[in-house]
Amino acid sequence: MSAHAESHRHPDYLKVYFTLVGLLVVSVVGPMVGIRVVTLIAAFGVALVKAYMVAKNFMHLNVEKRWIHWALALALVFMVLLYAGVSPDVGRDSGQRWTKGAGWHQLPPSHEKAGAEGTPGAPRH
Amino acid sequence: MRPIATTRSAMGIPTGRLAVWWVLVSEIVIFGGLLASYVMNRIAHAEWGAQAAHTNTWAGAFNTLVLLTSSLSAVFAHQAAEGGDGRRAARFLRLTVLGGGIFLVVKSIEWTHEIREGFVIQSGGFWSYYYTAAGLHAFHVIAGMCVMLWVAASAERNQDLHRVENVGIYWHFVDVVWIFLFPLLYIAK
Amino acid sequence: MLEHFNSAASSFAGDIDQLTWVITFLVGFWFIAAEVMFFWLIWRFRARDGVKGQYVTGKEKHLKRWINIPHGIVLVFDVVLVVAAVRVWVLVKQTLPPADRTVRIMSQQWAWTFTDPGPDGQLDTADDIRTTDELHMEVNKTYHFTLESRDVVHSFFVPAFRLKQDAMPGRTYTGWVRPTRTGTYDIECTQICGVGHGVMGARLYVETAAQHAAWMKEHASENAVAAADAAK
Amino acid sequence: MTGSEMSHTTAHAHPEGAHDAHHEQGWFLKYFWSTDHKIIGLQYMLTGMLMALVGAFMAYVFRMQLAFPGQSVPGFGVVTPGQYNMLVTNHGSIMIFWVAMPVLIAGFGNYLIPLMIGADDMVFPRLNRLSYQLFFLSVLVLATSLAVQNGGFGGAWTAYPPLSANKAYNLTPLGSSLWLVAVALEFVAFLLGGINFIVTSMNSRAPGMKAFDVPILVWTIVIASVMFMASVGPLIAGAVMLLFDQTLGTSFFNPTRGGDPILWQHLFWFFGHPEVYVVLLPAMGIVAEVMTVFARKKLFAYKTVIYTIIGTAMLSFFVWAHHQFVAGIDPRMANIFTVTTVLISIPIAEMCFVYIATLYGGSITLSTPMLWALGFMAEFLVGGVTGIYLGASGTDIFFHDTYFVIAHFHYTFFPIAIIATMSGVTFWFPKMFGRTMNEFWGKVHFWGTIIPFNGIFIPLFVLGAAGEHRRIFDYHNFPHLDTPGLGMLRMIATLSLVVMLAFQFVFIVNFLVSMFRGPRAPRNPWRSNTLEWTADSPPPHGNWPVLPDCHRGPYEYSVPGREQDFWPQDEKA
Repeated sequence: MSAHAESHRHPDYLKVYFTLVGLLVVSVVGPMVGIRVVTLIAAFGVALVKAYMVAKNFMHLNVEKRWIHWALALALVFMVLLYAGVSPDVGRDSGQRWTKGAGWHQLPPSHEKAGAEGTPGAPRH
Repeated sequence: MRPIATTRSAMGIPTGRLAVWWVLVSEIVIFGGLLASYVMNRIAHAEWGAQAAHTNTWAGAFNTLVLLTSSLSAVFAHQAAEGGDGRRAARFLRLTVLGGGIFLVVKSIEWTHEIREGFVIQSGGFWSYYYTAAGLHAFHVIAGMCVMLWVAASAERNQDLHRVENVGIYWHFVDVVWIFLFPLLYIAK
Repeated sequence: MLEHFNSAASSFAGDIDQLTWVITFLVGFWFIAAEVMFFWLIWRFRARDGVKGQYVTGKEKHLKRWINIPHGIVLVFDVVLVVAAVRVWVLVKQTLPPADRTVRIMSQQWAWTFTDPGPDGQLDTADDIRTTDELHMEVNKTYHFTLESRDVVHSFFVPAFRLKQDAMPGRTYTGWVRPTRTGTYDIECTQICGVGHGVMGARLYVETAAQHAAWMKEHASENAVAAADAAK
Repeated sequence: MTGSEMSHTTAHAHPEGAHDAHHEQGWFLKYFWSTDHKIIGLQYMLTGMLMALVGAFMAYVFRMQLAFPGQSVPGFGVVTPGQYNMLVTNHGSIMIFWVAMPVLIAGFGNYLIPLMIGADDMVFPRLNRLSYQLFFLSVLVLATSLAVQNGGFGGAWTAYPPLSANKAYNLTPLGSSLWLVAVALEFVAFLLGGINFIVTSMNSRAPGMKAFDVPILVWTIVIASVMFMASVGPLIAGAVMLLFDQTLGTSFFNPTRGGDPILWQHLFWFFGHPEVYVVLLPAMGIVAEVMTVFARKKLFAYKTVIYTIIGTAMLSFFVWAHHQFVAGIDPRMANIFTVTTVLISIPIAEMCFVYIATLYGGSITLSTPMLWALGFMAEFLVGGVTGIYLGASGTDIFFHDTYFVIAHFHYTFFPIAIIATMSGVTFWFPKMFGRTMNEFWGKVHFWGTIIPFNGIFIPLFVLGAAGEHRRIFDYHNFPHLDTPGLGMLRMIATLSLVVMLAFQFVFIVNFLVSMFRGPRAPRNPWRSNTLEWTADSPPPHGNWPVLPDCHRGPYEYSVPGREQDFWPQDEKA
């Protein structure tokens, strides 16, 4: 039933696939260099490229109606908005006239006592 | 077998595919909300890096490869369905399901190891997000596999071949989510 | 409006009362204008025999004016409103005038604990005065307060001060207030905090310098006794 | 495939007898397993209205406790503090999630969207049925949460952690988790329903119906569904996180172990504020339909209305933190959110102006649906302007979490969930049941609701200005609030509530009697334009023997040069 005017425009999926695998190798090997900038680019920059390639070629966004792009982009924009509105509170140790307490930077698990104060199940006095 | 309403297409996109796009909009904000929360916490908690070091990058990378491959077979299924070859499409769909299965097996082995080492969901902020995000993703993988088996069953009889593309779009989205989860949970250390 | 029910007992209470009036005039104007217009139209265009409705699309310039001009004025009112509101907000929540004294406010299910620095003016010394559900302040002194919570979210609200701030567990918040009128006032917890939320009140005593000194002296001797006990 | 779908396809070929075959299926299959959008719409609507009675009973109990503290409430008994918290929490949750949402969006949406756009059903009838079943399940889970050991959840509908996350703090280990599960299930039900509404309205419009020929109500429900979909995601993720905090002991919101409770507040209000507009927009849609019909007027500036709806919808995503001004967010952020909050008055004011302007030049009949629609406008304006006190950060310092807030949002939610709903129910009743409601008792119900409504909430504005804070079961512990004058105001509010609830029985009786005994309604009793009035009353399965075409916009009333003052959308030029 799907009207496929675009059926003759199938890209070479194998080529796309091997490019994706190549990028995967980059994103695993890149961080091994140990330079922070390289890690970030290899991990997240490459992830963006991979996601773009999957969306474009496998999900066929390249031949989809324009407004579908806008709907998906709008959802992403709202998430950026959420991040922008929330991170000034959650993503920082202190701000104007407030600071977070010791609990914010918790200790590694081995240092934690079972049933420490505030954990569910702790007996209340 | 279905209302006339379902066969109309005033927007020029088949009804099923249009619905899948809207499902993806809602999925973007579900994963978006979780990952945005994770990222802002991760940036604020430098100490989580030491925890993330305990994750198995190779398992994550292998799973990425598995999902990419299953995505490839999903587009082949779509191509076959477009050509009207339902049996071929069903075969590729089942191959995709197999990919999802391998993904889940690798994941469970990985989790078993981590839990044995004492890193459970209660072991602190990083692990809470790690298990929740990956678990929510795995839940989507399972849901996609179930739908795909159902679609494959009807595609085999050359019925409802348009569904092959629709379930494929969903599967690629699950793939895209993993493409972001992989660096977020495994690589950033 | 607010001053009718609660005396304005802090330096910024007057600003908030004034802002309330400003908003009342701004929105009151629109509210009355819209309701009058609305009911007048209902009355004016009630169904009458032989009179058909008019065909108006809303594109007519002379009619569209009736929407666009008020709309422009709303925008102007909005600007006034934002400026007035932000001015008060900055004064109460963003500026921090130098403090004469600092008190610590700790909230928990379902009580307030106030720590006054005592005669030496320093917190965390032996002469600190800790009180439960009772806060004593000296009039015309600028206070800083730090606000914390032991368990769940509480909210520190003194209607007479027009001051409210939630106490978030895991965070320490610093605020300020300058009491300007002596008297006894309510302190309320305005954030639901469990079964005892309804009993989580406290009393605020704003005292003259002499009264406050007397209160402090009384408690300083208590402290000395306690310290002596501890030494034994 | 159910039998209903089978018979349905043949209905298109349109031998008249095909509909009769449909009636042969069992009573259970017809009313509880149906995929027909009209049945599902009525299921949603009636479930929502029954839940409204539950929510109203809760309001009655806690208002009685406030007016006569400590005394036994007739029909309930003595209210303990824990029960009081449970009652206010569930009153809020029920009225928003189980009344406003199902009645306004799912009820009217399911019933009217296919009829208004000239389709025979929703595009995914079985998904639609699943949506209602999940919703019904959520009702059962919510009911269970009230009955379990230690009682129902009492941490407010906002469910701020750590109170909601830690059973040591809320003392309701089962109740709080079940409440959360019920809310999450309800979200999933509305996601499924929303996808159906959006896709149906986009794709299945009658031939000839362009985007700007669609009735405002369909527009508003679709935009509300999109908004719901785009805002609820983070809260679904948040609900999973909170559920894990409750049951597994994770530390997402636990401040002692690296979590941050304020994150939940953000996730909640990122959804919570758009949610206000999610329910407001369909109400505005109903009012637009009713007002144009009874003023015999074209909607003033149709396209402007659409643009203001979209503008409001977009802006409402930028304002959420005004619920958290004093909650410990960074005070610099509050300034940004004040600006965006006040900005939202621009599209909303425009929308109200346009609605008022629609009355200009009309020929207004004050029938019962019209009274409700006009009542909505008059009362909603109060809710709108009092919101400014709360959106302006400076005054919110005082008004936040006082009874002023309660009065404000009831002046928005009550017009939305009750007044606009009543307008819709009385307006479409002839279409839904094929019979006419009694006008006289309808007007008695209107005045018996609207006057006590103001009697309830005007005193609450005053109490809020006096600094009375929310969710307190007894004000004896606050000497400044425990005065005879304020006590009198509380009593006036409570007595008004009792009077208002008493008048609801007028509606219930009128509704039931009219449903079975009312005079038969013609197809188009209100001489209306939109397509649903061209179907039989009530429409059969499949709605029309031959689906209609669309030739013009929905509001062509009093067109010059025509004998009739209305011009149905399907009439050929």
